[in-house]
Amino acid sequence: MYTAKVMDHFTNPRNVGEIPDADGIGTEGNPTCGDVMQIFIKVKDDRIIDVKFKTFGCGAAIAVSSMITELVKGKTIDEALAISKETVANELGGLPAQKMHCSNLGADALKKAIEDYRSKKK
Amino acid sequence: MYTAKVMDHFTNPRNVGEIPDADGIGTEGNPTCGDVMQIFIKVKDDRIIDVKFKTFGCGAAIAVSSMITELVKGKTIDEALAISKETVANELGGLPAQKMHCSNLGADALKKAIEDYRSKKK
Amino acid sequence: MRKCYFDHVATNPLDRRVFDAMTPYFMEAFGNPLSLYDLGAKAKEAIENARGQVAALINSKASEIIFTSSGAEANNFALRGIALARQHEGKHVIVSKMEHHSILNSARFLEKAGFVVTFLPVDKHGIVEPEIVKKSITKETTLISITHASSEVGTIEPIKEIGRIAKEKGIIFHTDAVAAAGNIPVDVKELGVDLLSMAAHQFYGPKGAGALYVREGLRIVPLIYGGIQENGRRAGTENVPAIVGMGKAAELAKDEMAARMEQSKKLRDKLIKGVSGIENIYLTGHPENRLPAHASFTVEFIEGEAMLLLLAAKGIYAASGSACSSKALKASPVLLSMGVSSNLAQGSIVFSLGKGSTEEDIDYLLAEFPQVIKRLREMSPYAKGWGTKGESGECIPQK
Amino acid sequence: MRKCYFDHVATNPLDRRVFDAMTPYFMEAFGNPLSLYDLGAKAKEAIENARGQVAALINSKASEIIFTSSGAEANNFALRGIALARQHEGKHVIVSKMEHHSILNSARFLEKAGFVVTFLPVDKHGIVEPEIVKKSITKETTLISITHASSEVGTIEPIKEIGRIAKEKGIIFHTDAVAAAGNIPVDVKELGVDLLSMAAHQFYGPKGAGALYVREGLRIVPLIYGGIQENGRRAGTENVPAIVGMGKAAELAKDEMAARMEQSKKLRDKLIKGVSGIENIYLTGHPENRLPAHASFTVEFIEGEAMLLLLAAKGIYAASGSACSSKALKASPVLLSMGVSSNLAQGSIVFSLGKGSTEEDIDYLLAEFPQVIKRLREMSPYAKGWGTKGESGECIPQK
Ligand SMILES: Cc1ncc(COP(=O)(O)O)c(C=O)c1O
Ligand SMILES: Cc1ncc(COP(=O)(O)O)c(C=O)c1O
Repeated sequence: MYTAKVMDHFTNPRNVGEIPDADGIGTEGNPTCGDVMQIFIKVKDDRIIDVKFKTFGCGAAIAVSSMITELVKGKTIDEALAISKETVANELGGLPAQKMHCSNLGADALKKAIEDYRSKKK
Repeated sequence: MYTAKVMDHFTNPRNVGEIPDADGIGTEGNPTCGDVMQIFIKVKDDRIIDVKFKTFGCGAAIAVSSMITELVKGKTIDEALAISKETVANELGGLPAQKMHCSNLGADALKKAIEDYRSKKK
Repeated sequence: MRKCYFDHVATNPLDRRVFDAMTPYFMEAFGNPLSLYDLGAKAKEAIENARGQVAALINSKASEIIFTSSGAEANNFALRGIALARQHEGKHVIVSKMEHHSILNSARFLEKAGFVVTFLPVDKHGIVEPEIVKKSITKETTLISITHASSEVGTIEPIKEIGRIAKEKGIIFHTDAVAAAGNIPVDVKELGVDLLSMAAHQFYGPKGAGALYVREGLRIVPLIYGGIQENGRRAGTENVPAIVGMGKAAELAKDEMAARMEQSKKLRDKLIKGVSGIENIYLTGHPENRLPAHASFTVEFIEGEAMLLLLAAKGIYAASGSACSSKALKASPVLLSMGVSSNLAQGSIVFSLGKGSTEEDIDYLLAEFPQVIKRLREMSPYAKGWGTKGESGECIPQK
Repeated sequence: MRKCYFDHVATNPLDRRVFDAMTPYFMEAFGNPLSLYDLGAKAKEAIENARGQVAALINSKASEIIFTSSGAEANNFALRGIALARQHEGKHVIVSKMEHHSILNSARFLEKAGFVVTFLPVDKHGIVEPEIVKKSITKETTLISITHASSEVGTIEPIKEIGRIAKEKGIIFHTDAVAAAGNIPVDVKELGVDLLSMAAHQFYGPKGAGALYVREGLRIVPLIYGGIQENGRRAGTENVPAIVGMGKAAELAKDEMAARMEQSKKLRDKLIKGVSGIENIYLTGHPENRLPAHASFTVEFIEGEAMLLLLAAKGIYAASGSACSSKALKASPVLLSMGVSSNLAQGSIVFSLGKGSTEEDIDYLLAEFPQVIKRLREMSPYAKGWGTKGESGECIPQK
């Protein structure tokens, strides 16, 4: 069902955890539907210098979370905002159709984290 | 489907043929339904001294015809009339349920042959 | 004793290669295709592979194949599934009198449910005339279902022509290709059909596996509701080994079709030629447009079941459409609809050859069959002819 | 790596003895049971023998068994066949919320066809209260269908008590015994049911074989129309090898039931005891009235599919009723109807043992499962609890 890449990120997820003094936190999803992602970012000079995640959800949700933290680390805020669901799915070698919609919440959680960071900065 | 006895009478039918100077001929059945039996009897001193049959029909119909000719040979008219469908079926070791009704016409054809004999005698 | 199985329209043995393809799925790769782990994925993959193989046999997309448990299920599904899905557009369905019971009785079920069904007549060769189909179409017609080939008389129907008419009129067109698929080339695009039924056991696949082709985008109401198997269109834990077997059998049928057809046709023609020499025997069905392995006759003055049994005693297996040989005790409605008289219909006999049939088998049949006929005619009160008609229309044997 | 198949409710491998019983019917005794010659008779005999074996498993007469292609087909057949046959007496049908999709979705089909369906609630253990069944009966009620045992939570329903109520009121009673038959004693007389569904693959028989028990004299409208197979009640060329396999599997299940049950129960109790030591994990279904091989849980703060995949990576095969693990992407309606909250339902996990399960398998599971839970909880934003409820009712992770 899942690609080898998905299984790799699911079984060996990168950047699991929280950032206690995060500059932004974003949460997306709903446990009653099965998937919730929480992304923590640390920003310096408009660049994401650290990122961690916590995820409640299926294999795809965990792999998506892991993948997006890898993609985003070291990127500028604008570069990070350009990452779409499709980018994440493609980087994972594809996701099953039914998982595209409900388990691919990484980009949304990231956007919320960036919003949180921006609202706090103001 | 058929008992060994039925198969024996079907594959080696007894008394097949016609009696040119028969004392009675009885026909029962309808080819559009699948089975027709014709029985020829020769009577002497109220006793059936010879009997032959011709049958259009399935294995059961042919076996029934053969069996009834065997049963009837040498019997008095009254004894012959006492032979029922059930007698024939039992002598054959049983017939499939659906064949009882439409292929077990021997007793009826025999009755008609006897009627024919009696009406000619008058 | 020589054994000649000439009843391939009834069913077929599994091809050894099909059996070998199936066996791993009974005890090793036994998983439920819905399961998420590797055992489930393996079963799922096997099904999808088979779907591709079946699709290739009829030139459809894999996604257009819905697996069923039999040809009869596929026919019920098609007829009722489309009639129900379209009932708001109209309630008129057209079938022919050549159809298999699974179509005819589904049609009768629809009648009870308030649909109007036209049962089209056929000509003496069992052909459904496209012009008659056209004339029977009304504003209410939503579905036409015509058999691709008859297993009883071998006739191949003008499906392409009827498909063109259906398309012109915007009517959904189903064909029961149970006797055709795997035995003659069947191409859903070329035929212009929207739905098509198949059964694996008709081409050396397993019993318990059938399929319905449903053209992409066509809505159909399920016959078996439940889980999301077959995209929610046919529920029940998939019969994985049987589906795998159907796929393999389809692949083999496709690869070997030309050779199988050529061989069958040669032997079949020899059979017909040989049998035609017997007195008072008639070929049924179309003389040319017929299944290549199919030879069917009516033999006058004797009855089919008796022929079957005497032939079987000689190791020759055949079928008959006589009343006594049908467990419903009715003469073949197909023969009657072709205008065969009901007493002649009792003498129906059908020989259907297979890929294992040989020239020697035919020689053996041609040696034995005339003797069987002779024996039964000697016993028949009609040996000299059907005689005169009695009051009730029955034949009175000549004295 | 050790392989522990703990998903016997999903499906089972064929028993080797069943496979051996089936094999002659693929290539040798391949005849069509309707054929009149010896090959047909042999197939017919094999089917009738299997019918007797299946009947013996549930204490019915052989003539009361109708073979189908699956449990789902048997359920569709029962529900729709009886509702239609009795529609002139009333159009109200009662089912429970514990039912399998093949019952629920057949019931919804009936609703569309103008029937009224009551979906009965259940208690926290998934029990359908007989008193509630009684209260829901109206003058229009013709059919009650309650599952014998739930494959999701293992609960065994009070079928006997409900049967008594149905009988008192003169209402036809069907039970879906797909998860029960072959695994626990099922006796149609004792249960007082009029119809009962089974599936062979649930007791080491083949996929593609199911059966519906229909009490003698009860009229049922066919689901699959066509020829006169199964006494005109279910058409289609019989899947002879699968039917033979179902018969053999039924015979073995009957003979070995006591031993299988005892062993399963012992291992299952060990499993439940071991797992119950983990924090925030709850048994689902009835603690005592449950299938002997069935252990099901909800694990708080993590999701079922992720558990399944990590367990599978350790060679442990299980099932889940979580939304993500269902291909319909909905959390198990059964769990929700038992009052399990929808976020907790995501942590559903089901272990079902089989006759090959061993003590060592349980030890292995008890060693690996807590680690899987720990790993996933470490990743979960809810590790410390579900947190507060947001406006839309979702859980907001604690900061
Ligand atoms: C309780 C119950 N009913 C019905 C079914 C459907 O059976 P099948 O998938 O064999 O058609 C199942 C399947 O597991 C089941 O558990
Ligand atoms: C033309 C045709 N349609 C349908 C069927 C039904 O197929 P099955 O018996 O496999 O369900 C048959 C069976 O031989 C057939 O010949």
